[in-house]
Amino acid sequence: MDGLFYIASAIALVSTFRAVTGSNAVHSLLYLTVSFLASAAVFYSLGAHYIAALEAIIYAGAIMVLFLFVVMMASYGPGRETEEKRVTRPGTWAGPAALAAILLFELVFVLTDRGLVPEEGRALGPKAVGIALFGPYLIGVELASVLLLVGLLGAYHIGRK
Amino acid sequence: MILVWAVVIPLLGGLAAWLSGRLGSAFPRWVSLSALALDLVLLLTLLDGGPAGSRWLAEIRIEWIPVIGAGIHLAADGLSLALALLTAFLGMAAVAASWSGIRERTGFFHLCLMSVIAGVMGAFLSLDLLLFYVFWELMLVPMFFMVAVWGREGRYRAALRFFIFTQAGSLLMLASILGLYFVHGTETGRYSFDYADLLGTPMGLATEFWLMLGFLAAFAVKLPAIPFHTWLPEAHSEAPTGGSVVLAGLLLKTGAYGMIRFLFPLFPDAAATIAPVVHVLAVVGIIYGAVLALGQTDLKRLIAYTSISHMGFVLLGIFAWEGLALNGALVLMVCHGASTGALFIIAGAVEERTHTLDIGRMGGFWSSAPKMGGAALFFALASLGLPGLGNFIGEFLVLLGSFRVNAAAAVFAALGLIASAVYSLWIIQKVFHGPAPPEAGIADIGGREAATLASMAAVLLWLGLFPGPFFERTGIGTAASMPTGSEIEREAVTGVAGRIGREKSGRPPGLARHGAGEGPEEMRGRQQGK
Amino acid sequence: MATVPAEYALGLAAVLFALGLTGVLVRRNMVYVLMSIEVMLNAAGMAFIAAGYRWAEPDGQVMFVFILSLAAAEVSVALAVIFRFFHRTGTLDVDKASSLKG
Amino acid sequence: MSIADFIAVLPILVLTIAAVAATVLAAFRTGHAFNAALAACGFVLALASLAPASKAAPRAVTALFSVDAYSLFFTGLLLGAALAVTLLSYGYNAGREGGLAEFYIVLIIGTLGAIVLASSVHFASFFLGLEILGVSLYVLIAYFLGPHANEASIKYLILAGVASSFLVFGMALVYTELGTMEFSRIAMRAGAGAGPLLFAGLAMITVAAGFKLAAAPFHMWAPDVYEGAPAPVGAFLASVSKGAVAVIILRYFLQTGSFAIGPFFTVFTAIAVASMFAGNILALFQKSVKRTLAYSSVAHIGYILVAFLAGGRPGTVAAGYYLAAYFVSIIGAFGAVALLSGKEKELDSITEYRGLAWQRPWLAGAFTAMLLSLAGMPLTAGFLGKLFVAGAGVGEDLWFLVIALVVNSAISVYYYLRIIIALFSPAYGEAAAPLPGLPLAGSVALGTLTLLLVFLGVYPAPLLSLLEKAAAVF
Repeated sequence: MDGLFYIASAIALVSTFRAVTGSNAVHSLLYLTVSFLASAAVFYSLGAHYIAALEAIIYAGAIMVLFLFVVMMASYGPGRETEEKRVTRPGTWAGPAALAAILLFELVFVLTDRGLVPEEGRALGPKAVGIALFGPYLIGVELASVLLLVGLLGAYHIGRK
Repeated sequence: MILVWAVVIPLLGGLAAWLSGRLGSAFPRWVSLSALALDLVLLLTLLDGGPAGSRWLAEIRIEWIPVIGAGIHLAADGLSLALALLTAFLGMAAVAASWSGIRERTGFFHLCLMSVIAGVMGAFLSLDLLLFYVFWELMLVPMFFMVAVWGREGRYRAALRFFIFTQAGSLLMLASILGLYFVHGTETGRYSFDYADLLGTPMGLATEFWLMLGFLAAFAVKLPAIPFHTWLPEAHSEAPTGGSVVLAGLLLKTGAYGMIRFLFPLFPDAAATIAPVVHVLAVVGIIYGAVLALGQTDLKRLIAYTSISHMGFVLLGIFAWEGLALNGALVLMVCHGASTGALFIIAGAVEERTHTLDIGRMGGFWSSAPKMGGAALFFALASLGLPGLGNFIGEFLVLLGSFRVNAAAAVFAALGLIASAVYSLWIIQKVFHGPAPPEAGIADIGGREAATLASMAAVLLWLGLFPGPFFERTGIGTAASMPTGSEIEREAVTGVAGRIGREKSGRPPGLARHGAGEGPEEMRGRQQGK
Repeated sequence: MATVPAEYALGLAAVLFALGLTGVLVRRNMVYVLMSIEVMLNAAGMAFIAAGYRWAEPDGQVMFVFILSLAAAEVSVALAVIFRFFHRTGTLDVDKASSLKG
Repeated sequence: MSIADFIAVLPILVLTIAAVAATVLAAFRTGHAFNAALAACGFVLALASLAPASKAAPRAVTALFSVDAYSLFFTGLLLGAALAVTLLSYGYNAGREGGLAEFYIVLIIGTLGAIVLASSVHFASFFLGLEILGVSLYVLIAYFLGPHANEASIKYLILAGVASSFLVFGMALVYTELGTMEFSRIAMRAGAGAGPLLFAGLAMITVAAGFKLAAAPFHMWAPDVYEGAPAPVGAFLASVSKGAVAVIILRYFLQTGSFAIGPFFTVFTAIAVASMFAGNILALFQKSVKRTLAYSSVAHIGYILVAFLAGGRPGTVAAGYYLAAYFVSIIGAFGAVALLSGKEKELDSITEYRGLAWQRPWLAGAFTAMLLSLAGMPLTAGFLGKLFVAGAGVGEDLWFLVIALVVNSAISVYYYLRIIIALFSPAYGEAAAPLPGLPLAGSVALGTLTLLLVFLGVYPAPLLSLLEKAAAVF
């Protein structure tokens, strides 16, 4: 299991990096899909099996397809790469990347403060998650459904024009 | 209840005037005038004297926001009453002055005018600091509208500047009020905005000093004292005549009133500490205003600068904090209200007829308008301090009183008097004599204007020739009416009380000797003691 | 159960988050910006999984489900708006969305 | 969950049912008046349901919600604001292109998100409420095909997306450190010893809240979005959206005592001062009324933060009063803009408002009152709000903040007066185009708001007593 974590992490990092820095939208989306699948593997290695499945189905599946759909509709083909080329120059990246790096260093510094040893305990399978979702978080689930409803309504209204 | 009505009547009158404006433009004037007349009569009934044993001629407390210790606490003593009477009186003069000048939106104009008057009236009568602040601000907004809507070309700039200057000062005062509220609350456990509670709040000199500065900022801007005066010439000259009358006659007085009623009694030591600085500012103001007045070509601007000079005398009188000077300051406030108000009315009348305020384009009006010329001469003489008129009494008492405290300041202030003689006579010379421009010849004042000016002249003459009754009934002299919050104040009061006794015996007040006026020494002694 | 330290998972989430943030700040194409936001949200979800892993509680996973519904709702509305923008202006450049000034 | 639990969260349930019912009914019956009336009914019913809910209070409903005097007060305030926005929207929307049914449904859902925030005591409900509100706002901002609507919506959704990510990541860090997401337990466990993870998490949550509140230096989006959004949505953004975030942040920080943590006090002080100055100074240079109001709302967040930092009972009461006063004034101000906007184009440039006072005296009077309240002039609610905030600040010896507040109030007078001067100056000859007729619902709403403004400015006792109860929760 540990091996899975490290390999999946490496894949997630590399593919996310390529996704964010790429200049071809379709390629980037594919990298991003890979990244999400790798994240699913990470979740699996951490014992969150249910989440791993959700990640694969919803993130890597549904959401990415939506992206792809829009990119295709906007005929975002090879001819348009040039306008994104300018932002892939190192000069453009330096400032923001430094900012993000500072944030990252802070977080890593904070994390290395002391070990966070996972507590040994029960497995967190779908059952445990389900019990939590429909127990104490019941209203939260209802609210999440409202959230999806408003997303639906909004996409419907705005997409209609 | 009279006090509540005194504030509410102008407000209701204003609303009624506004509504009646739909019926015809003549209605609002009559409605406002009668409301103010009613108010004046109501206030005059207070002259009979208040309940025995109380230092207030009338007092009323109504619950307002008990949670934070703010109430509607109105009270009048001689000082408040004198100024409240002036307010109603000058309000009527302002209505009369805008009788024919304001032709558009008369209803709304009178609503604004009456709201300003209600605000001023409330400020003179409130004894709750929060309520005082509310009234203090209440006069601001309608005054802003009066300048911005009915003013002359530069009105927006003038209105904005007036509002922002005064508002900045007021906010500092609000911060100080809150500071005082909490200092008092933590000290005594009783949180209150009431003047009576807050008097004599124990606090360190540093705290007292900072809190005092907040009040001083608001009052000095309103007065105005140098260097916070820059809003005044613009606002006065851009405002419509009625607005100028209210502004010069009443709004400036609220600053002086605030100093007498709140600043000194609440922060006696701090006020004594800063007094020498203020003396200098006052003297600079007196001379600066007079000198700049000489250089003006705009009639209203000129009068505005003379106001700065006169208010310098008031400031000097107050910060001398000495019986004679204080009473001088009060007389001067009332007289300045009447004389400057009258000069603005005359300026307005000239403007109405010639459509200009440029002195260079005036001259020789005496031949065509002798009555107006005579009136102008009278008020100009009053303004320069001709003996026999009220302003003289005021200035003389201020100089006499402040001489004991700060001789140098008094001497320099007296120099200002010379300048004021020059500019006053210069106005008359330029406008009413001198070479007449080609289109010379203006209509003389009509009956309405004559009546207004005559009543104002009567006030000046009365105060100049028989000030006794005034001091007896009103003024800072009625010892019983003074708050006893500070030793200094009591010192000043006993001084005046002694003088008043002699005055009743028929001697001119200016020549009366001061009884026990060692107030300032006492102040210094206290300071050194700390 | 796995023996991966929780901070490793959290560290991974932090790196992904930083990558996403860089993307938002640098990219001018709206699709990329939106993708980067998805990366950030996913990273935050991963942090919750790591936290839940640390405490052996399902709450982290529950939060992930909520984050997932947000991601879905947000992306659907956002893509609709972006699509409409593209139709009107013919571009996906964020900098072109700058008629509002002041 | 027991029956009592359901009764306690009745407002939330009522709004959920209203949203679902409106969605379903939209399939059968369309018609602008019907949709708007449905939404208004939903809000009125939710307001009415506060009565039974308050009988059940105080009560913790699952770990996610706490229904207490605090949450009930702010739920009522938010619902009232939403009702006012609905009435103002009705006139504004009438005759516009595109289906209008979704507008009101999304408005209901957005308000639902806001009231979830008002009673939430858990990260999960905090997050969900915020996001329901956020996604609703994306939709509302982009609802009409205005010239700037898309752009405004894109700006908002990018920044809000980043903010959400920060929020969730910060929550995850706090959860990693403390193992709980309930505010009350966070308070307990954080007291035992705050680790660096907790700091990092709180910092990220603060950044996210700063974005949502449009506090400086996270305010850059506000003017563009307010200008691009339809005027009633601007009112909703400035009041309900901002207010709900302020309410939960206040609760979070009061309950977890995070203000007391040294650096956070400094950080919030800096944010407060920066917001006041940035908002007021930038507002001085605006030519658009909506942008001016946007910057003014940035400044108002700065004022509210002064009350937060004062903390304790006086601080909570002051923040509540200020929020209520600010709600009334800002909804009224945007409402006046909404009522004056025609079908084609919003009345936005300050010069377009010239002479309005003579054409539309009542409306201009109401608008003036709102602006004076925002400026903090006495006899309006804004004055007492500012007074209580300054009082809370002075009471805690936060002199630096109080002086900043005073200085900024003086600066702010200028730009409010500029609009007022425009209203009362003579109109440009013939340029004054005929104004659209005033819609009844909106006029009633604006009139009520004006009366409320004066009432709150003159007689604060009833509201104060409610707030005292609300503040007693902590």
